[in-house]
This record gives sequence, structure tokens and C-alpha cells, in this order.
Amino acid sequence: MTHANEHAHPVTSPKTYGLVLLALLVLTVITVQASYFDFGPWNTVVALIIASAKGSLVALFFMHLRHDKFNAVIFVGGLLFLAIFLIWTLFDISTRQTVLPSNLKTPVEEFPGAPLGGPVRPSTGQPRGMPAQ
Amino acid sequence: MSEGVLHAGAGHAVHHADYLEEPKGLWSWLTTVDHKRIGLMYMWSVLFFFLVGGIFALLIRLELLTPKQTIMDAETYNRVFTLHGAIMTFLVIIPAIPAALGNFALPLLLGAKDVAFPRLNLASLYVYWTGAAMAVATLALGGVDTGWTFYTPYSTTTGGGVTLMVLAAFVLGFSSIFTGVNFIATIHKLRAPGMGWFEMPLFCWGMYATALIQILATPVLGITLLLIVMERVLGVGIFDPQLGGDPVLFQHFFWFYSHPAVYIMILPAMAVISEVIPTFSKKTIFGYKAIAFSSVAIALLGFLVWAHHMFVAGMSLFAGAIFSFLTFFIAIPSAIKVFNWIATMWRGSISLEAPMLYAISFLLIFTIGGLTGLFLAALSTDVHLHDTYFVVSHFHYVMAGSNLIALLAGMHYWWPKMYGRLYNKKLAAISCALIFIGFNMTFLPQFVLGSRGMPRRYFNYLPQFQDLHVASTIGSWVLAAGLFLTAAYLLASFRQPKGMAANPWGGRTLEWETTSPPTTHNFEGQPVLQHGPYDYRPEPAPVGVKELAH
Amino acid sequence: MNWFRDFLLPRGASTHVGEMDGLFMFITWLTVFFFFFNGALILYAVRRWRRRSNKEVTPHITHDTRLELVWSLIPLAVVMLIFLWGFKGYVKAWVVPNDAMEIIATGKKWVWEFEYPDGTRTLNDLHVPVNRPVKLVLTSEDVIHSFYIPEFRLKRDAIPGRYTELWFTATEPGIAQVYCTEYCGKGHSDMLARIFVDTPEQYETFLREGDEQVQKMPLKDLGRLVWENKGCATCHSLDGTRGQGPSWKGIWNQRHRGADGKEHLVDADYIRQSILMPQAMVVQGYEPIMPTYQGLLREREILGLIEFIKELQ
Amino acid sequence: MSTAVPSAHAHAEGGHTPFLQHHFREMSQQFDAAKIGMWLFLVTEVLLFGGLFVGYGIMHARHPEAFMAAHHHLDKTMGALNTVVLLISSFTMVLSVWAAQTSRKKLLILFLLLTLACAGTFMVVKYFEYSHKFHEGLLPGKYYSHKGDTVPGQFLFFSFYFMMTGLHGIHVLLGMAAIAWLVWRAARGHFSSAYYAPVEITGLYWHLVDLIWIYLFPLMYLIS
Repeated sequence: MTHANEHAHPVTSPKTYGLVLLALLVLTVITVQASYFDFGPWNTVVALIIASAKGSLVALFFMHLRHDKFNAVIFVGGLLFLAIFLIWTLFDISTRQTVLPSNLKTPVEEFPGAPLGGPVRPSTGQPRGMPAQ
Repeated sequence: MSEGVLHAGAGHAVHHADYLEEPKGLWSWLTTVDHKRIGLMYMWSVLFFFLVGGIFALLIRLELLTPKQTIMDAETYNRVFTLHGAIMTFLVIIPAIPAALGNFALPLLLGAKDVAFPRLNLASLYVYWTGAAMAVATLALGGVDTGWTFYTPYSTTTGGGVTLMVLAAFVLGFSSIFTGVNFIATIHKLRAPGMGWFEMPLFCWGMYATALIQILATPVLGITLLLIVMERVLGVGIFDPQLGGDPVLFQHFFWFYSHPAVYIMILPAMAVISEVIPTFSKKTIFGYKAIAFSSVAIALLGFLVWAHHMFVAGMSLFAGAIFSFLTFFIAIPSAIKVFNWIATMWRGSISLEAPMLYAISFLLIFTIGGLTGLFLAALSTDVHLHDTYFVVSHFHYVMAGSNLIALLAGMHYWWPKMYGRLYNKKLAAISCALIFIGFNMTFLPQFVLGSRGMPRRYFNYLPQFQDLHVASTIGSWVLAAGLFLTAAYLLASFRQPKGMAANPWGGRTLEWETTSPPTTHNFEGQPVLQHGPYDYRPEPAPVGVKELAH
Repeated sequence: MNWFRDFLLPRGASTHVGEMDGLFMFITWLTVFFFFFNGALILYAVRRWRRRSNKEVTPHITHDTRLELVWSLIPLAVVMLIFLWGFKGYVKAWVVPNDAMEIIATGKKWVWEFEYPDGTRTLNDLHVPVNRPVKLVLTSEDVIHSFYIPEFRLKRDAIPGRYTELWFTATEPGIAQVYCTEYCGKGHSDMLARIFVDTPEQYETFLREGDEQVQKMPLKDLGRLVWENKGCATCHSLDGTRGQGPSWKGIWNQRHRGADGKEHLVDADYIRQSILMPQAMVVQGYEPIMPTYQGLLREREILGLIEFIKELQ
Repeated sequence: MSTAVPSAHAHAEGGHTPFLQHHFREMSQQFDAAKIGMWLFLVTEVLLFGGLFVGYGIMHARHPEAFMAAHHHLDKTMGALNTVVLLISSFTMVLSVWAAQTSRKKLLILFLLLTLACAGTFMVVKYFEYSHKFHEGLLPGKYYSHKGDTVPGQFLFFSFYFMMTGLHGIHVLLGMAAIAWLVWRAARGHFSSAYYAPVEITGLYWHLVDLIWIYLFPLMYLIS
């Protein structure tokens, strides 16, 4: 393993940084403009793709990951575990069956007016902490 | 430091001030950045809380002697088992080996002068003390009765000091993260010259794998605990079904940390055992790479399986199948390790010193602890056994049994290095036997209780379970007797003068090449690795530490 | 080796038992085998190669790939077998037959409430006909509970805001114990219920007139039974100790000060109202946490409770 | 098996700076260790915020209408303004690292102060946004008292809004403290091409704060 000296680290010129900033600002304008268009279910995806492009620019240039493979592995590894966290949790939550008792007449809202097909309050008994009549 | 005195290897008896004596005074200990002193302070703190948590455990067992109320009422009982769990998990088992033994031994094993960030290391100790003080302070607020798992919505609706306890666990998380960051940076950057990744002692691999989990999992626990605080203080609604939240989501958040955290508890134990067995078998470790990689594999696979804690929480068939399937893969690296350790003993020159006795005891207890995990990974048996005493017993075998017995193995192994003194070997053998018998007496009956249907966290129970509870309670007294005996002879060792040889066990790792106890800067100069960590071949070349001009 | 199984496991009384018990015993024997196998290897090694002199030289064996493969692949095969076996049983326990009779079970601190297809309700006592598939739809009103029947080898969490289900076919008449296995506070260990596995005739009678024995009982004994079985005992003591609710000892004909500041005489009407509309009058210093028993108690059972309380002087 | 690699030559090189800690052999080792440490810490930060992002994602999927309706209370212009301010602060931060790398002391202090100014602007804008929300009763959890909601559950969005931007805001404040400390040290001439690890790792932290905002901005202000 070679030990680079502290002053031997590659120095990026301010001009490059300026261009990166410019790109980031342009992407910000794009993402704001894109929010006025309706891509249907892809809205969030588009927003996140643009955010990831910006994030990559920051990480690669401002955080020097371009020249820093080792720490890039650490960082990407961290993101990978975040992804596992999200995907595994979603996997369970989204594959749960919506079991409903057959005698459930109307969905009783969990809070007033909630248009939810999912969780409902049980049909019997009083809610916890209901004030005395 | 003695200037100009060169040590060419083990066995030199030139007396100079060691890290225990120099500098002197309480203040110098409280402000020290020496990893060895921090490790010792961690160790004694952990042992103190082990005593506290252990007393709670004895109270629990005493209460369960009879089916109805014995010595306390239901509310007190709930608080006592919560405190037992929270103290033992967050204050004892998680820091036990990494923060105490790891801090003491890791830099020595790597041939480094200190960990990469000594001040962060000290900060971690103070954070630990702060968290511990907060956890104890909950007693003043009426205790906590949620169980250490803080399941919502119970934990967000019950009274008492839950908020403070949750914040305490949050703070303790930082101490764990600091240790993890420190160890990874240390292992990457401070290995002795000549020490490649595969010349590292396996203890370091274990610590590395542990540190990975500490870094990747602990922050999620942090945010989960903050969310509970927010739920209690602001009613933010994310885990509250009345407000549109989902209590099952909490379980995902919690187990994303807490399942890998189980490996924070077992990997360091395996790390210690991987040092003790070759030393006392005087034989090179069998399958070095397999053991090293299986540590990392356990650490990483551990992140994929947490949902097996939720098989009976209404999970879909498909999800259940996937999580069960993945869980079984943890069994492979664990099995590899056990067989590799036994293979290391094979054709060795086995010396049954106290650390080796504890290591053998670990092997047997871990065999039971590991294999009973299969019951809980398999779907149909888990449905029957989940949340019963079977689970209680299984995790005590893995966490309490394996982790704490490995802690004892490590303490007995490095005690001469820490203090330059030796304990009474006969008493050590007796107490090791007492602990082994007491432990099995306490927890074997609990497997049967569980498979017969005794649920966990029960204050009252049906009379049919009493016989086994009585057996378990008596076992807990035997276990306690063994532990008190250990404490007694370890403390008694301080009455002897310091005079241990540098390498009393004939170990081949670097810590044995400096004096016992070491000086503040561990080594005279920078040690350079001359042979592998478990190389017991007789060799003509001079062994070990070579001096470098400083 | 049936004695060993009978030592480890409770009586089996549902169609899920066979699958689970077979796997359970398989892993048990595996554990026992490897414990003694590893123990024997260690013991042998320690006896055979005990150190006699510090000068002993040991062979330098770093690894043996073939051997290591053996002890990686054999465990792999075994655990895959266990996975498939466990999965098979789980699928069976998961897929509810179409003709299953549906009963709704609601957990609340610290009772189980059951609602039958015909609208009958019971507390803590679940009556099911033998040899007929029964589906339980579980939910909770407050915190998470878990419905556990060891003799059926079944367990499922009852989660507030969600419904979960489990099903079984009870195979022999008798009584099976139900436990709550998700920690839910002070009364967790008293949150017990019983499943009465009835013959078809018994079940019909139950639906018609409630439990047979109960109908014949003297009123005050019935009152005590209700107190024990319907969850009263969790909060109301008989010996004057303060629980979640006031003790019943000596309250008959006494005056209670309510949260509204008014005094109420404890008489039959008062007791009836407290049972059916508990929130109408909460005794000062207690939380308004008692659930209503409207529709849950038969008239005779309420009379029984009144008689029972009368006796507690 | 590798043989010994003597590294004695490193001592002479590192020995002249007073900032080499005793347990490191040379400056580059110390610098690399500090960077690894910082990156590991950043990973913990990512997972800390990650928990909130996961919670947000799942609650959003559960209550899409509520989140949609609630986000209209946020001001896109303010959010965009803050995004730009933070991006510029990242730019000035990276320039201060460059100034330190090239031993330009005055520029280093200037850029650090500019970064501080941007961070301050960010917090001021946040202050106005928060006080506006408070005024309208758009508070988290049980304090939510906004009138005239058409979709229930909007308070959930604001629970996340305040928790996520609040945690982010705390990080901005901590970053400001760290940068102020850098200014103090830079003024004393501690940093040069031979030693600038604190500037570098504070910069990394600061960019992460920026990076998190880059995701918060569309998720909070721009969902549709």
C-alpha cells in the first residue's frame, strides 16, 4: 500500500468546481420546472433521478470521491445498506394481505374522513381514553 | 519511558513504569487517551453493570419460583425485567468485548501505539457513562415497563421514564458508533509494517466485522429511538395506528438494528475464542481465511434477515419464506467456525489453563445456542416457539452464555497483560465449571418451558410449569456463585506483586512481545511483523519485535 | 422415543401438530447429536493431545479445503432441508380453507373478546366445534397482543389498526389453553383464554343458551366465575388491594364519589350501569379505561355478579 | 507472506509539523485515517437520515392524498432559494479546501466566511418558513391546529417535514460551529498544504449536509 503525502493529493482547479456549481444550479432549475409537469406515477422517480444526479456531482467533485476509490466504497456501501433497509421493509409491508372480517359493514375510519382501504378501527368497543359521557 | 532500552523480544524483565502507574492519579485516568486505560475503565464499568443487571436477573428468577406473586408485584416485575434487559443489552453485552477487551487488545495485536482517534475513544467512554447515568435515572421516574424492545404502541402509551430510557439508549448508540469508527480506521491505517490483512490476528477480523455492524445498524436504532421520543412528546403518528401510522413499521426499524446487534454481541465473542484456542493448543489456527471471512459474512448477512422476528406478525407467506431462507445462511459460517476451532485443537498441544477452559465451555454452549436458532429460523416451528421461554433460552445461550463466557475467556487470557498478575488457577477452573453447570441448569429447563408453551415476560404462570421454573431458579444461584467466585479470585490477584513474564501463555501475537503490563506507548519503537499470528513452527530466526530507529 | 416428545411438547390437538412436531423433534435430535458429537471431539482432543511439556511441537496445518467444504456443505444441505420442511408446515397453516367458520377475536388490556358468526359474543372462553376448520380474525384495541394456543402449535399477533388471521381444525374435544405472548403490560400474564373444543351437539347447545354448567350454577358462584373468566379479576381485586379499578371488597351499599364529584350508592342498578356503561360513572382517582360489557354478558351473569359483590363484605 | 517494510523514512518527513499525533508514523497516514473516520461517520449520518426517509416513503405510500394536499403549504420559491444557497455554500467550502491545499491563507479565511454567510442565510430563510408554518398552525403531531383541511392526516406530512428539516437544521448549525472553529484555526495559520485535514473533513461533512438537502428539497417541496 502506498502512502500518498498530504500535499501530493490531486488538486482540482477552482474552474472545475465552478462548472460543477453551474451544473448543479441548472439541475435545480430543471427539477423545479419538472415539478410543474405531470409525469403521472413517474413524478417522484424523475425528481429523485435529478436529485441523484446532483448528489453524484457533489460526491464525485466536491467530496473528491473521483480520486478516492476507497472512501467511495465506504460511502456506496452505506447507501447499499440503506437500500436494503428500504427494500426489505417495503417488501414486507407491501405484501401483507388486507385481511378484513366478513361482518365488517362499513369501514370505520381510523381518523375522521380518512379515505383509506387499509387499516380500520375495530368495529367493537370504545376507543382508548374516550371521555366519560 | 525508559530511554534507550531496547527490547529484542519476550521475556525481558527490565522494570520500567507501565501504563497503570504512569502518569499517576485519578485525574490522569479520567483524562487519559491511552486505549489500554480506556479499555480497563470500560471493562470495570461493564462489570459493574453486569453486577446490577445480574442482581435484577436473580430477582426475576426468585419471583418466578412460585406461580403467583413471590417477592414483588406485577408492575415491579415488569420494570425489573425491562431494566435487566436494557442494562444487559445496551450497557453490558454490546460494549463488553469490543469496548473493553477490544480497546485494550486491538492496538496491541496490530502493533500500534493507540487507536486511530484516541480522543474520540475517550469521548465514547464518557458518552457511555452519560447514557448509563440516564438509564439508571429512569428509576427515579418510576422505571420503565416496556421490555428492552420498546414495542409500540405499548411504549408510546405507557407511563414512567420511557422517554429518558429511550434517550439513554440513543446516547449509548453514539458510544458504540465511536468505537466502531475508531476500530475500522485503526485496522485500515495502523497495522504494523508487514502486517497484511491476512497476517492480522483473527481477533481483529472479528472486531472489524463488529465495527461494520456498529456503523451500519446503530444509526437506524438512533432514529428509531428518536421517533419514539417524538411520538411520546409530539404525537407524530408514524407508529400509532390511531393516527394513521403502523406499529409493524416500528418492528422493522427496531430489528434492522437489533438483529445485526445480536452479531455485535456474538462476533467479538468468536473473535476472542479464535485467539484463545490456538494459543492453548500451541497450533496454528485451522482455516484462517474461512474464519476471517465467515465473520464478515455473518456481519453482512445479518442485515438481510431481521424480519424473522416478525413471522407471526401477519407477514405474507412469500415474505416469510424469503426471510426464513436467508436466515438459514447465517448457520453456515457459524458452523464453519465451530468446526475450525475444534480442528485447531486436533493434534495440538492442549494446555487446560483457565482461558482454554472458558473457550471449551463457549464451544459447547455456542453449539446449543446456535443449533436452537434453527428452530426459530424454520417457519413452522417458529410459529410455535416465538415469544416463549424457548426464545428466552436461545438468546441467553447466544448472548449471555456465549458472549459473557467469551468475555471471561478474554479477561483470563489478557489479565496478565492488563495487570501483570495471575489469578488462582485452581479457583478459576472451579468457577468455570460452576458457571458452565449453573448456566445450563438455568437455561436448559427454559427450552422445555418454552416448547411446552410458557410465554415470555410472564409474571404469573400456570402451576404445571413450576417444577422447571424451580430448577431454573436454583441454576441461577449456582451460576451466581460461580460468577462471585470469579470476581473474588480476580480481585484477590491484586494482592500479588506484579511480575508476569511478557508472554506467560506462549502466544504468537504481537501483544505478547511487549512487557506485562505494557508501557504507555505499548511497544518500544515500532514493531514489525516477522511471522504470522499463529505460526508455532520452531524457527531459527529471532522472534518478534524488531527495533526501529525512532 | 415418544416419552421425549411428550416431555418437550404439550398435547397436540389440531391438524397443524403433526408437521410441526416432526420438524421440532428432528431439529431437537440434531441439536442433541451435535452437542455430544462436538463434546466428544473436544474431550478426545483434550485427552489425547494434552500438553505434557512446553517444548512440544505441533504440526503446521493451515487449512484443508476438502474438509472445510465437507463441513460447509453438509450443514448447508441440512438447513435447506429444515427450511423446506418448515415452509411446508407454514404453508399449510397459512392457507385458510374456504369453508372455515369465521370468528373475530379482539384483544384488549387484558381480555380476549370473541364474536361468532351469529353475533354471539364471549369473553375469554372460545367455543369451537371439533373437526371443523375455524378461522380467527385477530385485531387489537390498544397495544399489540398475540394469540397463542400451544396445543394447536399456533400463534399470531393481534395488531391494532390491522387484521391478521389464523386457522385451525381442532381434532379432539376438550379444553385448550390460550396465552397472550406479546408483552402488553401489567395484566399480560393474566390475559388467558380457553378454547372449548365442543362436539357438534355441545356447540349447538352453547350457541343456544351459553355454557351448560354455567346455567345450573347458583348465582353467587356464577358471579365468581364471571369475575374469574371475563376479565374482571384483572382490574378488580376481592381483598381490598387497589388495581386498575376499585376493589370489590365491601363496596355493596357504600357510597362512591365519582369523577364528576357526585356520590353514588352502590346498589344493583349502579352495578348494572357500571358493567354496561362503565364510562358513565368513573370512581374518582381511576382512569376511565373499563370497556363496556354490553352484549357480552347474559342477564343471568350480571345478576350473578351483583349477588357475588353483595357477598363480599 | 509479506516481509517487513521499514517505514522509518516517513518520520523525518512528518516530524517537522506539530500536528502529527504520536501514534501515527507519518502525516499521510494520519490524514487518511481522519478521512476514513469522517467517511464512516458520514455513512452513519446517511443511515440516520435514511431511517426518516424510509419512514417518509412508507407513510407517503400509505397516505398519498394527505401528503399531496399538505405539501401545498410549502413555498417552492423559499425551498429553491435555500437549495441554491446551500449549493453555493458547498462551492465556497470546496474552494476553501482548495485554498488550504495550495496554502492560500487569506483566501481560505475568505471562503470559510462566505460558507458561514451562506449557512446563515439558509437558517434565516428556514426561520421565516418555520414561523410562517407556526403561525398557520401547521405544527407537528398533536400540536397541528391548521383549519380547513380537506384531506385528513395532513399532520403526518408536517410531522416528517419538521423532523427531517429540523434534524437537517441541527446539522447545519453544527456545521457552522465547525466552520467557525476552522476560521479561528486558519487565522492562527495552522493550515497549509502540509496540514489541512480538518478543513478537508469538515468540508466532507458540509457537503453531506448539502447532499441530504438535495433529496429533502424535491421530496418535501416538489411532490405532485
